[in-house]
Amino acid sequence: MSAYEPVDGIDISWCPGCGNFPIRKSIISMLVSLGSDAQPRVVFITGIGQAAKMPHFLHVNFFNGLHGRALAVAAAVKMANPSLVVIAEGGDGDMYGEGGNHYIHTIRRNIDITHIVHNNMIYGLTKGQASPTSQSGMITRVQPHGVISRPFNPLAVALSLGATFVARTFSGDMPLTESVLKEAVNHRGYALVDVLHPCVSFNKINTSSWFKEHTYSLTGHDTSDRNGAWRLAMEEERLALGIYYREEGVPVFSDHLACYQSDRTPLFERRPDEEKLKALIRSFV
Amino acid sequence: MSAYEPVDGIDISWCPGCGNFPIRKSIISMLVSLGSDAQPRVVFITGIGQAAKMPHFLHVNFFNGLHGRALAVAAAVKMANPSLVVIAEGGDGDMYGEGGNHYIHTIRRNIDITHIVHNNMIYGLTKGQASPTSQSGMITRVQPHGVISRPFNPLAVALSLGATFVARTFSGDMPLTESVLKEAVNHRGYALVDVLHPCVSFNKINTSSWFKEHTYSLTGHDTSDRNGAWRLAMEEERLALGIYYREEGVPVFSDHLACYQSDRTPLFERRPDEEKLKALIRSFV
Amino acid sequence: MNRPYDFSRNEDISIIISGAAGQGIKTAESLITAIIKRHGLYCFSCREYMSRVRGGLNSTQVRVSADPVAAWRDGIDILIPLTPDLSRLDHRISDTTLIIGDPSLFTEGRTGIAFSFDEAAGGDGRLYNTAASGLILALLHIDFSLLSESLNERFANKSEKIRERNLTAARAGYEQGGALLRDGTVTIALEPSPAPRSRMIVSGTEAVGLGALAGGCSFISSYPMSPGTGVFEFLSRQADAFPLVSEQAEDEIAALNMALGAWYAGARGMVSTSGGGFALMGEALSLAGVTETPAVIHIAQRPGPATGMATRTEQGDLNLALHAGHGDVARVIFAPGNPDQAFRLTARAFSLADEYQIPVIILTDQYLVDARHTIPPWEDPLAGYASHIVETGDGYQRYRYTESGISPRGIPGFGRGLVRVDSHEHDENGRISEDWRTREKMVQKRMKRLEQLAASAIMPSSHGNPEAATVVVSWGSTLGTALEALGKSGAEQIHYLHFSQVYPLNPALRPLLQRADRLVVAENNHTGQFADLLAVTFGRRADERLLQVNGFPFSVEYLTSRFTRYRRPV
Amino acid sequence: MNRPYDFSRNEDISIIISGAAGQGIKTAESLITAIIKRHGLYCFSCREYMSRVRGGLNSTQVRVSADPVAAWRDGIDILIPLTPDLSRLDHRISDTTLIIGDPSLFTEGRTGIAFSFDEAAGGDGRLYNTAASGLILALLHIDFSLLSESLNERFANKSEKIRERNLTAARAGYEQGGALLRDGTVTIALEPSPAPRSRMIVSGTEAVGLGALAGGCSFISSYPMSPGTGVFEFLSRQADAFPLVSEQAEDEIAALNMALGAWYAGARGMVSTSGGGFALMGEALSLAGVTETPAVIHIAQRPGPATGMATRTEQGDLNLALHAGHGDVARVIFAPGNPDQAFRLTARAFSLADEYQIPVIILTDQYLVDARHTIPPWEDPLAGYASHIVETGDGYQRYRYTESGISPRGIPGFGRGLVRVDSHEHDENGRISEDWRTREKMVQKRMKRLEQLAASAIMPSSHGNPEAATVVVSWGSTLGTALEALGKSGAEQIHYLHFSQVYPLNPALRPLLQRADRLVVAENNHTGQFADLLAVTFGRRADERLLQVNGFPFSVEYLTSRFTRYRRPV
Ligand SMILES: Cc1ncc(C[n+]2csc(CCOP(=O)(O)OP(=O)(O)O)c2C)c(N)n1
Ligand SMILES: Cc1ncc(C[n+]2csc(CCOP(=O)(O)OP(=O)(O)O)c2C)c(N)n1
Ligand code: SF4
Ligand code: SF4
Ligand SMILES: [Mg+2]
Ligand SMILES: [Mg+2]
Repeated sequence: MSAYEPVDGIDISWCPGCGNFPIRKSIISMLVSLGSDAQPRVVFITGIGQAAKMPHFLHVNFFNGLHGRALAVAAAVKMANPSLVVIAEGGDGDMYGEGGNHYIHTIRRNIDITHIVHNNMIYGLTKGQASPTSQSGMITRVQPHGVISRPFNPLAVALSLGATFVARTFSGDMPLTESVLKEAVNHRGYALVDVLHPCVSFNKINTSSWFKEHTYSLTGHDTSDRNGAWRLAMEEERLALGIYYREEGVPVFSDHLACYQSDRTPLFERRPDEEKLKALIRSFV
Repeated sequence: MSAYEPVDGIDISWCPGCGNFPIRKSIISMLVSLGSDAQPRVVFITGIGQAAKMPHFLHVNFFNGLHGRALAVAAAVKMANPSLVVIAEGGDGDMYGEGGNHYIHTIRRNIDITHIVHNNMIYGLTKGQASPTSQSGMITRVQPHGVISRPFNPLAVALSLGATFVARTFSGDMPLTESVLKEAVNHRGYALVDVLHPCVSFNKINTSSWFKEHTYSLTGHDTSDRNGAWRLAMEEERLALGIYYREEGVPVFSDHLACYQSDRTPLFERRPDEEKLKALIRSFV
Repeated sequence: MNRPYDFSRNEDISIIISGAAGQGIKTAESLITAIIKRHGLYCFSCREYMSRVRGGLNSTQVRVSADPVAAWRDGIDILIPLTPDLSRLDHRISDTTLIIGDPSLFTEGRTGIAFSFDEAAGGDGRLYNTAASGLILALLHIDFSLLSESLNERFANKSEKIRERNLTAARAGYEQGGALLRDGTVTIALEPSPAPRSRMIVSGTEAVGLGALAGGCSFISSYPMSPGTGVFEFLSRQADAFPLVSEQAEDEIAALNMALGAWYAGARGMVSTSGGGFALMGEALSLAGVTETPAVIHIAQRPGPATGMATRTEQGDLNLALHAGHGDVARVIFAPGNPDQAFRLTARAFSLADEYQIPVIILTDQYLVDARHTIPPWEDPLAGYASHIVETGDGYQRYRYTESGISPRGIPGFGRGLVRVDSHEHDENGRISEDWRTREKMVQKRMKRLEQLAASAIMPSSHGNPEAATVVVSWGSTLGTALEALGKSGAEQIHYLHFSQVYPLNPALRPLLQRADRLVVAENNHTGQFADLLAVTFGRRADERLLQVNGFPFSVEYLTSRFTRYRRPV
Repeated sequence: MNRPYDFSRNEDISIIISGAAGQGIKTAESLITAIIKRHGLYCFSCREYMSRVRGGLNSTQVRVSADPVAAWRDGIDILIPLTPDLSRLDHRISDTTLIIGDPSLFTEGRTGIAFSFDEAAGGDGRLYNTAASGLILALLHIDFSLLSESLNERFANKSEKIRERNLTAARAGYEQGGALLRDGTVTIALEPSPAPRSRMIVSGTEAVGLGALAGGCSFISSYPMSPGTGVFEFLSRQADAFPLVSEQAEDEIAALNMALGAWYAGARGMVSTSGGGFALMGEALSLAGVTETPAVIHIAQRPGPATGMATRTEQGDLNLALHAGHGDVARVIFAPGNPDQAFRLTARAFSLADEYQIPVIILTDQYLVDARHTIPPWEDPLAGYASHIVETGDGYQRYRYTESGISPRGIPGFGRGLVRVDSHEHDENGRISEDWRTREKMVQKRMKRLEQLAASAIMPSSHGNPEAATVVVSWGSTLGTALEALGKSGAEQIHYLHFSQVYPLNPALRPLLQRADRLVVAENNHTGQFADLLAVTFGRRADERLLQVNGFPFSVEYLTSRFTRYRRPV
C-alpha cells in the first residue's frame, strides 16, 4: 500500500460499481509517481459531491470546502505557497455548475494547479438531477420533461480562455487516465482533466457501455494545435479521449506576483517588514 | 423624439465623451425599428455599472437589479412571459465578471433574449479596476503591477457553448452597431452583442483611437461557419467587428416548456386549475 | 417458543426498519403506511439517513396507532434490521424492544425473533424490504389482500416476473408474521376504524408543494440541495398539469434572481433550498426588499455550518432568515408545525407576498419535510387565492407614495404604463435618486408595512392550561412532539404556545409572555434563536432554553421528561 | 466693501468646497489638509459625493481648528462652490455662512463674496480646485510657500507648464484671500501650534490598510465595491514592499473563499467589501466557522437594501454581520470609531483571527473610511504581532479536542503531519462524521471560544459623568460626533459609552447598562440594531433610539440638540 492510501480502514461511501473507484486508483498511481517525499506538499482542494469526497479516501492534506468553490480556494493556496502541489477536484455540478464562474476565471489566471473534474453528467450526491453536462432530453427528477439546455462544453471553454493543458479521459480506461493525470500534474500551469465516468445509481443513459461506444482515444492528434483541439472538443457524436491541447513554457500566475520576484519563500515563513511599515506610517506625517 | 426617449429632462450621469452615449443612440434606433406599438412589451433588465444605468435614460420598462445578475432575471422574465421583448444589458464586469456563471448557463438555455454588453475593458463606475476583458499588463489602482490574467474571451466562449447569434461592434461605428443590434433583437434565440467602447475617464489604453486602430469590419465572412467564427474570436492583434456567427431556426427555451405547448398565454394571465389541484390532493388519500 | 412480546396495551407501536442506503427502506415506508391507513389505523413515519447513495446505515420509524399520531419517538417497539448492524441505533433499543432479524444481534441482553430476510426474499437482496413489509403488516392484523393489491398497482408497469417475486417475498414475510401472532409470541391489539381511510398520507415536502400550487405558484427556480430538493422535484413533476415553469438554476443566486424576474413579469415564483443555499441568496433578498418585489422562499433546514450534516435536522437558520440581506428588508417568516400547516402557510405565503410585495420565507427542516402524517384532505384549496396585479395606465408610478406604503403593482406588458423597478434608492418613478429626503421617505414606505403585518400576524396556537405559571414555547416542526409530550406530562401545569409564524410577531402576544412565571423555549438549535427573538421583541428573556443540536429532532421521551419537571411550582 | 465676516471667535472653521465630480475636490481636500497640518492647525475632512464619475454635485468638508477636531458638522462657515449649484447644500447654509463664488448664488437672503474661479484659473476648468486651495489657505493665514512647495512636490513628474499654471492659479486665489483679510472683510483667528505638525493625516481607509499590514496581512482578495474598495487599492499598492499577494477576485464569493485558502496555506488573508458584497459571503463565513479557519473581513457600510446609495453612509449591516452564515459560527465584530481605532483594531483582528481560528469582521462605513483625521503616528506597529501556526508531526489532528475548544493549527507543507480541513461535521481527524455524539462535541468545541472572547472583549470607552442617570450608547463611526456633542451639551448629565467592539459583548457591561435610568442608543440605521443586540444580550431595552437613515452621518448639531434634552431629569 502506498503512502497516499489511508492506513486506517476507511469506509468509502461511493456506490459499488461507481466510476469513482477506478478514478481513485488512477489518482493514487499519479500520486505515487510524485514520490512519497512530495506527500507533505500535496494538497487536495475539493467542493461537495460524490467526487469531491475523494481526499477523505486518500492519505493527503485536504481542504474539503463548499460546493462549487474549490477552485477559488485552490488558487489562493497556490498563491500563498507556490511550492505546494495543488489539486482541485470535484464533480461536474460542483465545478461547471455552482462553480462555473470560478472555472472561467481560474483558467484566465493560468495558476499552476491540476484540475480534475469527475464528469458523470449528473448530480450524484443529490440523487440524480441534471448537471451542466447532462445531455439534452435526459429525464430526471427535476427535469421530468427532459433537459432543455445544451450541455456545457468544458474543454471548448477552456481552450477559448487560453488554457495550456486540456484533456479528457474515461474512468474505465485506467492506463490512459493515469498517464494523463501524470502529465497534468507535471504540467506547469492550469491543467484540466475532465474524467468521464458512469454513475451507476442515477445516470441510466451514459453508462459504462455508452461511454465505451461514444468515446475513442486520440492518436496522431497535434496537441499544439489549439484550433484543432477546439474542433475536437466541439464534436458531439463521439468524445475524444486524451490530451487535446498542451503548451509548455507559458508563465504561470505566481511568476507575475511582486512578492515572489526576488524571493520564492512561501508567505507563511515571512514576517511583515517592520522598517518598511514604520516608514510607510511616517509618510503620512 | 421617439417614444423610447424619456420626455422629462433626464440627467444622464455618464462622463462627457463616453462611448455609452453613441451606444444609447444606437439602441434608441434599434427600439424605434421595433415600432412604438412594441413599447409596452419591451423590457430592459440590467445589472449595476455605468452601462447598466442605460434604461434610466430611455423610456422603457426596466428591472435594474443587482450587479452581475441581469441574465438570471432576464431569463425568468422571458420564461414567465414569452411575448415580451427582453433585453439584458450591462458592462463587461457586470456580465463577464460577477455575472460569469449566469453568462455561460444562459447561453446554454438558448433563451430568446438580446444580450448587450458594453465592453470598455475596465470597471467604470467603481473608478478603474481591471475588468475580465482588461488586457494583460494594464496598470490600474488595484493592479499597480499590471493585470496578470489573460482577458476573458466572451465571443469564443459563446461559440463554444452553441450560441446562435454572436456579434461584436464598436460604439464609434454607429451604423454598424445599429444594424447589428437590429439583427440581434430580431434573432430568435440568445443573441450576444459585445460592444467595444472607450471609457474616457479610466481606460487610458483602449481609447477611441486604439479601438479604431485595433478593429476592422468583417466582410465576406461566412456567418454560418462556427469554427471560422471561433478562429476570428481568438484573434488577438485586431478585433473583428460584425456578426461572427448566426444560426436561425434552432428551438428556443420556451419552445420546450410544457406549460406553453398548447397555450402560449403568459403566466400572469393564467390561474391555477382548481379541478386538477383537487384531483392531485385526492391522489394522496 | 420465543419470549412473548405483548404490545396489547401500547397506545401506539413504534416500528423501525433499518438498513443500508439502497435497500429500499423508503419504498417499504411508503408502501406500508399507505396500507396501514387503508386498513384503518393512523400512522406517522419519518426517516433518518446518511448523506450517501448506497451503504451506511439508515432507518425509518413508522408509528401506528388507533388515534392520530404525529411525532418522533426515540423508543423502538419492533425493530426490523435488514442488515445486521445496529451501531447507529443502540441507544434507542431497550429491553422491551423486539428485534426481528439476524440472531447474531441478540447479544448484550437484547432479545428477539430470528428471521432471515434472505430466505424470505428468495436470496434476492432487492426484496428484503418487501418481505419486511409483509412481516409488519401481518403483525398489525392487516389483510394480505391489501398488500397484494398495492404491490400489483406499484409494479403494474413491471414484468410479470418482478411482480411475482415481490408477491412471493411479501407472502413469506406475511406468513411468518402471522405465525408469531397465532402462536402468541407477539400480541398487538390496535383497533382499526373508518376515519383514517378518508385521510391523506402526506409528507412535509408534498404539503409545501401542494400549498405552493394552492397559492398559485407558477414558477420555481432552484438549485438542488438536501433537504430542500424534494419540493423542487415535486413541483417540477406538475409542470405539465399546471401552468408552471420549473427551471434548475446554475446556482442559488440565479435561483432567487430568477424568481424575482418571474414575479416582475407577473408570475408567482418560488425557490426551495436549505440554509447553505439560502446563505447565497441574501443579496437577492435585499433586492426583493428595495424593489418591493414579492418572493416565496422555502428553506428546509439542516445542521450547519457549511456542509454540516446534509441529511439531518436542525432549526438553526432562524437568525439567518431574520437578518439575511443588507439594509432593512421587511419580510414574513412562517414555520409550519406539520404538513397541514405547511400546506396552508405555503399557500398563504404567496398571497402575502403578492399583497405586501415582500419576500415570505417558509422555514421547515429535514424532520418536517421527510415526515409523513395521516391528515384530512384539504377542501377548497383555492379559497385564499387572489391577485393584486394592476393594469397600468399612462404615467404609472411603480413606487407611488401611499398611506400603507404599498403602491399598486403593475407588470410589463399589461397596460399602457411603464414598470420601472430599481435596486438603487429611487423616486416614485423608479429613477435613481440621491435626494436625502426621498431616501428617508422611501425607507419609511418600505418598512411601514411591517406594522400591518405584525398586527395581522398569526397568533401561536395555545394548548394546556392558559393559567399555568409555566409557559412553554416552541416553533416549527416541534409541534407534534411537544403536544404529545404535553399530554404525557400532564397538561395542567403548562401553557404551551406553538408559533407557526415566527416573524413578525403579533404585539398582542406581549401579555401572554409577560404573565409567565417561568418562560421555557424549546428549539432545535444551539443558542436559542427564537428565545432571542422573543427577548428583543418583547423584552422577556426565557428562563430556560431546551436546546438540541445532534442532528435529530426532539423526541417525545425527551420533551416529556423535561415537561414533567414543570409540574413542580416555579 | 462686503459685509464683514468675523470668525475670530469660532473654535473651528467649517469650510465646504462643492462642485461636480471630476472638478478635483478630493485633490483640493488632500492638498489643503496636509498644508493646514504642516502650518500647525488640526483638521478633519470628509466628503459626500454622488455615485457618478463626472458631473452631479459633491462636496467636501474641511474643519480647521487649533484643537483636535474629529466630527462632521452640518453647519458651513465658508462655502466655496466651484459650480454655481447649491441644490444639495441648501439646508446647511445659514445666515452666517460666507459664500465665496458666483454672485448669482447670493439670493434668498444668502450673502457672500464674489469670486470668479474661472478668472483665477485662467479659464482652465481643471484649475478651479487649485485656485480654491489658494483662497482657503490665505484665509487661514498660511504662508504661500507651504502651498507652492506642495504643488511643486505633487507635480514634480509633470511638465514645467502644468506646474506653472497650477502655481499661477494658486497664487490668484491666494491673493484674493489675502485681500479679504487685509481689508477686514473676513476675520479668522486660529493660532497654530507645533503639535499638529508631528501628526499624521490619515483616512479610515488608510488606517484599516495600515492596520492590516501591522496585523501581518499577507493576502488580500476582493471584488471592488464602494466604499470598501479603498482598502483593497491601498493594500494592492503595498504588494511589492511587503510580502503580500493581492488578487481581484471574480466575485465576492471567490474573494472570501480565497482568503480562507490563503489562511489554510499559512498566509493571513483579508477581504474588503461593502454590505452587498458581504451578503454574498455568508456561506463562506459559515465555512470559516465549521473548518475553524481564520479570516479578516472589512465591511465598509453604505445604505441598502441592494444597490441602495453606493457612496453614502449608514450603519445598517450590523445585524447581517452578526448573523450571516448558516449554523452557529463564532465571530468577533469590531467597529472602530476613528482612524486610530481602525488601525489598532484591524491589526488586532488578525491576531484574534489567528489565535481563535475565527472570522473577525471590521465594520466601518463610508463616513469613517473617507474621513481624514489629524492624529499622532503609531509607534511600534508590530508590537502585537504573533503567529500561532504549529509545525505538525505524524498523527497530527486538525480538530483535536482541547480544554478551550481550540486545536493547534497546522498548515500543509510545514511538518510531517497531514492537515485535513472539512466543511462537513467531522471528527478530530477532519473526516466526515455522522455520529451524533461527535456532532454535539464539535458544536460545543467550536462555540466554546465565545466565552473567552466575551470575557476578554474590549469594553466601551467611557465619557461624561459615570454617575449620570442617562446613559448614551453609540458604536463605530459615531464616536467623534458624539464626543463633540457631549462636550457642547454639557457632559454632567450623561454617561456616554462608545463601543468599538460590538460582538461579543463583555459580560462586565451588564451593571453599566442596568444602572441607567434612561438608556439611549444612537446609531445610523432604521431599526436600532445595536440597541437590539444590547436587549438580547443583557435584557435591557433602550428607552430611546436616536436613528438616522438619510445617507449622511449624524451631525454634531443634531446630536448636540438631542443630548441637550438629557439635561432634564429622566
Ligand atoms: C451551495 C450548495 N448548493 C447545493 C448543495 C447540494 N449539493 C451537494 S452535492 C451537489 C451536486 C453533486 O453533483 P456533482 O458535483 O456533479 O458531483 P457528483 O455527486 O455527481 O460526483 C449538490 C447540488 C450544496 N452542498 N451546497
Ligand atoms: C455585489 C456587488 N459587488 C460589487 C459592486 C460594485 N460595482 C458596481 S459597478 C461595478 C463594476 C462596473 O464595471 P462594469 O460592469 O464593467 O461597468 P462599467 O461601469 O464599466 O460600465 C462594481 C464592481 C456591486 N454593486 N455589487
Ligand atoms: S451516486 Fe453515482 S456518482 Fe455517486 S457514488 Fe453512486 S454511482 Fe457514483
Ligand atoms: S467612467 Fe468610463 S464608462 Fe463610465 S461613464 Fe465615465 S467614461 Fe463612460
Ligand atoms: Mg456529477
Ligand atoms: Mg466596464
